[in-house]
Amino acid sequence: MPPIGPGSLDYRDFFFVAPEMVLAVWGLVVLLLDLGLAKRQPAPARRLLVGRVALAGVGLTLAVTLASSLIPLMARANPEDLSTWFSRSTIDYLFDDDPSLFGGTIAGGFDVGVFNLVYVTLLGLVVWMSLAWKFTEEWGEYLALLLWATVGMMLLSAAEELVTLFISLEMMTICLYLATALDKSRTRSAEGGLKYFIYGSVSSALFLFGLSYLYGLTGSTHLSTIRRLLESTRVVGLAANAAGITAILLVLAGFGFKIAAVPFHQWAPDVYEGAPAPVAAWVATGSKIATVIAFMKVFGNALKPWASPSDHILGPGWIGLLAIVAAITMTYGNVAALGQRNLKRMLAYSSIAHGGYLLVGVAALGLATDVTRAAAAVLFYLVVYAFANVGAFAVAVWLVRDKQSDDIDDLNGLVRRHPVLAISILLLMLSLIGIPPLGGFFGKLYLFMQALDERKNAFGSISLIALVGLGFLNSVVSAFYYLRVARAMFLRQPAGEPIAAADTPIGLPILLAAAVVVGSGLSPDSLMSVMQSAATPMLTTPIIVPKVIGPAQGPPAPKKPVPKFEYSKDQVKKMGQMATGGAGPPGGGGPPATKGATTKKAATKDAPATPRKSQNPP
Amino acid sequence: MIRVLFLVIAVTGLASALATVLIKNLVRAALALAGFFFAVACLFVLLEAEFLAALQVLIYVGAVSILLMFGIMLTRGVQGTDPASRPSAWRLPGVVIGLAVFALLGYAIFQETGLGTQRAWGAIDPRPAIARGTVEPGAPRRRAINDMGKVVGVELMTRYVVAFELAGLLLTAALVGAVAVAHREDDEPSRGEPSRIPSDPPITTSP
Amino acid sequence: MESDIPLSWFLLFAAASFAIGLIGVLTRKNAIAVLMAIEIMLNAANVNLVAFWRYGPELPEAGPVAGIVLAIMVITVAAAEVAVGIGLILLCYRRWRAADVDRYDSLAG
Amino acid sequence: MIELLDPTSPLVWAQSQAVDLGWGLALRWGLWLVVGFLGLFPGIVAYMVWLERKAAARFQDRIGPNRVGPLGLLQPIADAIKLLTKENLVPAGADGLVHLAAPVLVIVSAFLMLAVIPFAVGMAPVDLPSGLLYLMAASSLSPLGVFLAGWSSRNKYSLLGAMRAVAQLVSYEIPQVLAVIPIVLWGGSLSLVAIFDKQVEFGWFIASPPGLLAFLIMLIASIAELNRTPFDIPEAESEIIAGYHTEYSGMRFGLFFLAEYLSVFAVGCLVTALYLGGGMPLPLVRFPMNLLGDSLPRLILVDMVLLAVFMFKVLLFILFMFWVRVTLLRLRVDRLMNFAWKYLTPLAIVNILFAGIWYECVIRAGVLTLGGWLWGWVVTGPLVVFAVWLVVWINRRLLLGGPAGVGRPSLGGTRVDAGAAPG
Repeated sequence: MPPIGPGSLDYRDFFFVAPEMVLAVWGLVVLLLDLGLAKRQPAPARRLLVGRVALAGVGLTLAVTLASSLIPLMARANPEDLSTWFSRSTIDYLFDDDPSLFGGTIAGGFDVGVFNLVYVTLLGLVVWMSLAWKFTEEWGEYLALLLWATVGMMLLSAAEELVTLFISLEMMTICLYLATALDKSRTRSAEGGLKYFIYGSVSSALFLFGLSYLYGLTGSTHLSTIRRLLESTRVVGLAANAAGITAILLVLAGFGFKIAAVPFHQWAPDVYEGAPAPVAAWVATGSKIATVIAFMKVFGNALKPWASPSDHILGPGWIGLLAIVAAITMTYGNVAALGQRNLKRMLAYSSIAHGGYLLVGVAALGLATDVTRAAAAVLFYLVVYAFANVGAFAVAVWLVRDKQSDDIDDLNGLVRRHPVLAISILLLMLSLIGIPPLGGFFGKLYLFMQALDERKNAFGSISLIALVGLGFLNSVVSAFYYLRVARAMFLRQPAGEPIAAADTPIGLPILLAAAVVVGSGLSPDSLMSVMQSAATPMLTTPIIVPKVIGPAQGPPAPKKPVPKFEYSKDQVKKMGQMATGGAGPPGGGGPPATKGATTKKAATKDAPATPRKSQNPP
Repeated sequence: MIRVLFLVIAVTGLASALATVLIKNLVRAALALAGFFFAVACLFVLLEAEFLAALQVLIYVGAVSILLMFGIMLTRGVQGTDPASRPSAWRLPGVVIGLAVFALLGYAIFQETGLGTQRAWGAIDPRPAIARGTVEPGAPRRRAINDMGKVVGVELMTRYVVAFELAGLLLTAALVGAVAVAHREDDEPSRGEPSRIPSDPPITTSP
Repeated sequence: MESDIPLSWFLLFAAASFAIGLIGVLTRKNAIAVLMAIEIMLNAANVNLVAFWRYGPELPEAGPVAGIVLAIMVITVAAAEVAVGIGLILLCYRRWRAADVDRYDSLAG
Repeated sequence: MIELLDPTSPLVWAQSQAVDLGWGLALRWGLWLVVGFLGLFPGIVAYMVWLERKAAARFQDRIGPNRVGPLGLLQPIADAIKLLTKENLVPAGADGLVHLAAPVLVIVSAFLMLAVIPFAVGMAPVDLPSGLLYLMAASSLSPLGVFLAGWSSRNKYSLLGAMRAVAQLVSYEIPQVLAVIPIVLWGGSLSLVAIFDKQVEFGWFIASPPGLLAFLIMLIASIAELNRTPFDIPEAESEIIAGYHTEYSGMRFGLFFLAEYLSVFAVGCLVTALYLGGGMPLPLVRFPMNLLGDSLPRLILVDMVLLAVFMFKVLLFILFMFWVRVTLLRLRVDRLMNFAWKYLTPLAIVNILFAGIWYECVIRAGVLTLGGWLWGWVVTGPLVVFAVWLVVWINRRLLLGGPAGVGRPSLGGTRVDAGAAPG
């Protein structure tokens, strides 16, 4: 029996999940500080102290995230620079372009680094916003839950494998359910939390059942393996595969719930309204980014072969489903938002609508020939949307803090008192509509262009063109309700007591969000290029060679002239197709396990095959 | 023989599941749920995953059922019945949807022919027995693992280490959050009094 | 061994209990009953996972116990969900003195 | 034929971790349950009760049962007949079905626990590869039974008792499980047989500071799990009549009674098998096991020694329980909870770390050496003592140091205001 050596786990892999680890530990620190040392302090001082410590933790995580994504880049650029700090083997490890960690369960590529940065920045804004006023007694728990939810998000967008994906999805949502209900002075918060919980857990159950079918169909939980297997099998069309359709429907339902796509959207308005405004901001932005990325990975990578097996967009394949859902979602969201006077509720419906636009992007991804561009368009949209929405929720924080309500009418005449902020808010709203030259415009532009570019088949293009047309129409509709905010700020007279000045926790997110929106509008290409480099590792398929578990350390066992795993010819052929993505039988039928090797990237256009990790010994 | 065993367990399990869904008395429903959990654990044993069966009993029957019972005790009359419960408008559509889902799933199961090297789901062929060592070459089908605890442990500490740690964090978060959410503040009313928390003003929607 | 149980039997059991759970979610009003129905659905998925693990192929890169590990994670998540659910239900119960989902109606529109 | 496969493949490695599981196992299991159910367990319990009554009488300067048979030895049989012939009363308004199911659940839990105990070589009724986990699972059934018993009786004392019982059982389950983890770590397996084998090689597990601490935690938690004094809050006669089984009579009460004593016996067996080296008579010596050869007579001889020693240890454990029962007073509910959560649980968690250190010092080497063993003591002993001191200190100083002067309950007694005069 081989001993269980520590070598089967590469400890260096933890380097790439350092931000998550810091954040997780910091959540505990904040919690213990609040319950322990800060207990004796008077309540306001305690709040401030704990909040600042949490912010410091976010700052630390930001630094760690930067380090953990920059050091590999440096190692790749000039390995000698690092030789003072790291050993040769570590540099080799870092130099390797291999994006997958822990036997392929987690990705550690550029995409993860970029989105970790986005999450941590947004989290910083959300935590800062929370400092604006007192809305919960359970302050330490609240902050810890926010931080932990972020850990879930970061890992969700890094997961390459269904077990990790499922658990991080749950981590994210369970923390958010709880955070939603923490405002105990309002009954709506409790109700929102419970509704979120019930809808969310039902959707996880559906999602999980879909995953179980996916596992049953393919025998693996790794996204790349699933994809390879589906690609190697001649897909006749999903109609012939009812289990496949069922799996897709269930997984789609799960994701649909989380991003509030239409048949599953009922929770969103209630939760946004009920939750404390910063939590609502985090539900609307962070969880949406993470879910959409996971969505893209599962559908755009693992299930890509099932996107549109026949030449027919509405034919059997998930693109048709997605197109229909996208169309209904954006229309419903925009129409329902028209009637809202409450800012948070309006934002909720508008975020449903934005979910619809994003689904157009994901649908285009299924049909795309240039996958990275399609994915980059979605990512671009996500980032701009997220920043604009965080800014908009900061306005909600402002209203709630001063007026204890969040009606849009409370913004009346804001431009007289706070011209800078009013203009910033205007910019955010314009960006959310998609007015040039702001970031939102380019987001929509890229998204729709991508959908229009697909010329794979005629019917598909026509449907996507129709979707894009609907999207434009919807953007026009959305102008009405977004501009209602602008009208209140600029054209109405202030009624009643004016709104008090915004201090840093409110002003900073608004200004920063406006800056991002304007900046991404001024030079969309640079952001787009970053997103493209992020999309490349996200959707290319790493080939996972089984990781050695067992006698991994010590001298290699003396080569016994043994082992031939003898398959019948037929099976060798089949497995070869599986292992190489249909590129023919493997050379010489060598043993499937290469010692220490973890992954090798599939040959893509711009990613040449890189040397395997352990083949360059120190 | 083993098929009969399966059928007995399956029928018991489904009956308990139905009872859980149908019985009005919540404590009895929770008891039926515990029965369902136990039946599922028995199925795990039939699937030669007795490690998981033990986990299932330990966590579901030992902890989750108890937690649910506490929840029932704390939220309604001690005997668990609620006279105020009204019939749901969703009853008929709910049942129809459920049956439709079952029909779809059943169709999917029997229609699935297997991708790649895999067998059809509806195939009736014996699984490889739990043989120690003997592996028929050329059959990439799974054999059972007997010392599951060890194998799962190693897997959790190598390949799935992130998921494992995250599960720990998730439990911590759930514990902390549930306590924070559920603990009673001093100014809250005790049982029987109306809530003193003012209800929020109605939400305005323009026509 | 002719008397072995076919895979489809396990799958049918799982499908049936999933459907029952879904019916429960859709028809029950009491939040705790809904929670119990959700647990049934999660368990159904677990039966699927373990059955697929047992009857499935051995893919070298999938790991020896992928289905089992996912099932363990599901059990963990289910335990956490029950704790959270009971906490939230208690919170709402104190506000409304009722545990029925359709009584919670301060949010609408 | 396993050699035919690539030895580095995880699948092959997984396959090689084999202990057989199959119909033979099921058969042994069934046999064990039948034998145990019909004769062995009721007999053991009957004479445990007799022993307890005798022992308690001695402690209290009485004589105890002495009327039925010599030394009252037939008393348990008379009691059993009485219980069997008494009428089963089900209170009006009680939930009949659940009322019946509850004691059954409790007794089944106790029975199932005993099925994996390795009494001697080849004498584990069932050797499950994850036997310890199975054992924990079986013992976790009983809170459900207790709860249902209390709920179904429709009696407020029953319900109170049940709520108390479940809170207590669930709380003390945590240190109990945590205290087992060092053993799993050292034994390298969840199988109790494998754990026994490891103890043959490396000495009793209690003969190490972390093992000792784990044993103590396990002991205290077990007393609480068994609802015995000083943790008998769920059935405190002076407060809530008889707790959850107030409304039970006749044989149903008999089942609860049986389950309670059987659990004591089962926990005694468990503790013996896990910490006290099973049937090994001496801590660091392989004594009867080195006599083991291929011949059957030798096996029988060794097994007799092992079984006798095992039963002696269990007897000592049981007597200890009786002693505790007549000596200590009942705790208050809040102190009980405090003790589980603030003392036992943290200690048990820290102890896992110490167990790891002990593993590195002693067991990693693969063979027991006196030097390694002593080194392990030198390293972990002070750590354990320090940890115990630290936990007590934190609880006394930090957690109780709240607003000045207000006495908060702790295990160590209610604090008295400095100025307040005693009495």
